[in-house]
Amino acid sequence: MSVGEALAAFDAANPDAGGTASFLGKVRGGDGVKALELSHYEPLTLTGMEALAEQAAARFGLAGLLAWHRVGVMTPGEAIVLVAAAAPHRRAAFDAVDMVMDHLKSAAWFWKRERREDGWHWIEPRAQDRADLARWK
Amino acid sequence: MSVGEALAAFDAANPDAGGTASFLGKVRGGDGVKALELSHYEPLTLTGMEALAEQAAARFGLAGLLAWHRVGVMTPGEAIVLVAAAAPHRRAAFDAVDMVMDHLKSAAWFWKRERREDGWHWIEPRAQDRADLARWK
Amino acid sequence: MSVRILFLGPLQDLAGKQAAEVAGPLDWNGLLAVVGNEVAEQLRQERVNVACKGRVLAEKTALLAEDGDEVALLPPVSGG
Amino acid sequence: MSVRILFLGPLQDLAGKQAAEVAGPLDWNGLLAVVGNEVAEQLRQERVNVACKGRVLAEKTALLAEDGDEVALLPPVSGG
Repeated sequence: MSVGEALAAFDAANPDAGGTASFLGKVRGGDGVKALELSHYEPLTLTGMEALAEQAAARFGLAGLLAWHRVGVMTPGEAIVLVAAAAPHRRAAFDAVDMVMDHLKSAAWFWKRERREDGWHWIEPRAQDRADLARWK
Repeated sequence: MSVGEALAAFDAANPDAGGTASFLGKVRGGDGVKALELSHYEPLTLTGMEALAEQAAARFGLAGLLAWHRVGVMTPGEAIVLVAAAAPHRRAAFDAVDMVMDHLKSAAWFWKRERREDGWHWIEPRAQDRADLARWK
Repeated sequence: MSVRILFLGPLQDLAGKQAAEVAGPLDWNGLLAVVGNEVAEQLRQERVNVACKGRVLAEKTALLAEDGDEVALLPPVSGG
Repeated sequence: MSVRILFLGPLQDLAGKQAAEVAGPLDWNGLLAVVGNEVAEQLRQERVNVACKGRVLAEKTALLAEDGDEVALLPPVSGG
């Protein structure tokens, strides 16, 4: 799926919202990273993302929310995650994207490992990610 | 210009950035608004936006910044403003978009009026917009 | 050749026009005298800026425009 | 028919496999006994969750899986 097409379609689907905020996360190159693999536990992931989307939509009065997360092996520059929120006001749209991203990083059933010269390394969750998540409790 | 194409092109132009945040502001329908007109003072607007973009890029260590603001008459659902920032990390990308939007609302040379049933009405700057701008001083 | 005065945003409505041409040189008092009472009252407020030759004046009362210059009267903005 | 145990994320490396099949019923102590010492040590940590039949258990030590059920061992996540 193309990121541009996804955002254009989302925009077209929400003509009446005053603003749309989005975040696109990509595999970073550098640091010797050759590839990134995202795995998940499917029976939990989709229902979890749907519940998260409904929670964000209710909390921020959204007209629409797009939450897209890839799994599999990706190379630097490729998109991993795309979140967009359409809302009457900018602050609500921003906060909704921020909240969904924080949950996708620390409260959704995804695991990430990266391949460097010497093989695959699992990415440990960071304390900062958990602190970010706590902002929404 | 298509919003989807602009974001796709921006994404392609910044393959190495870890994240891209964006905000798209559109003409809101409802409240009896039939149309919106944005005017500007061209000798100041472009140089002001270029300076703003450079300031945001330096402050947040951006890989790239897109700042697009329409002028003329627009109808509900049409895009007014599009800002995107590519950065190594999400927080920097979000803050850059937020800062540029706050400046475009309160510190760039644009004036907005809306047409309702009874004619055109100039939009007064809001105290909240000035407070938002002050966050970046 | 003359000084061109531009009325931006809501000042257009107060002035009843988008632009005016006056003979230079034009200083602050000259500007207040030619723009009409309503616009002059706005100009005296701190929140209204004046640009000359494409630059916003740090001290608008120091305006000194020559023939050929453009003077822009800039009320508070509302973009985005 | 048996209980299928899934090792997610880094637990795959500790287990040396992605999945295992064991005879049901399977309770918490049975799980600790069949997954190997390294995985068992992880399971005892609060930050590792257990799901059964597609639902995360509020109290993982109350696990009771029957033949045909899937038990997923969920280490701390790192998505986005």
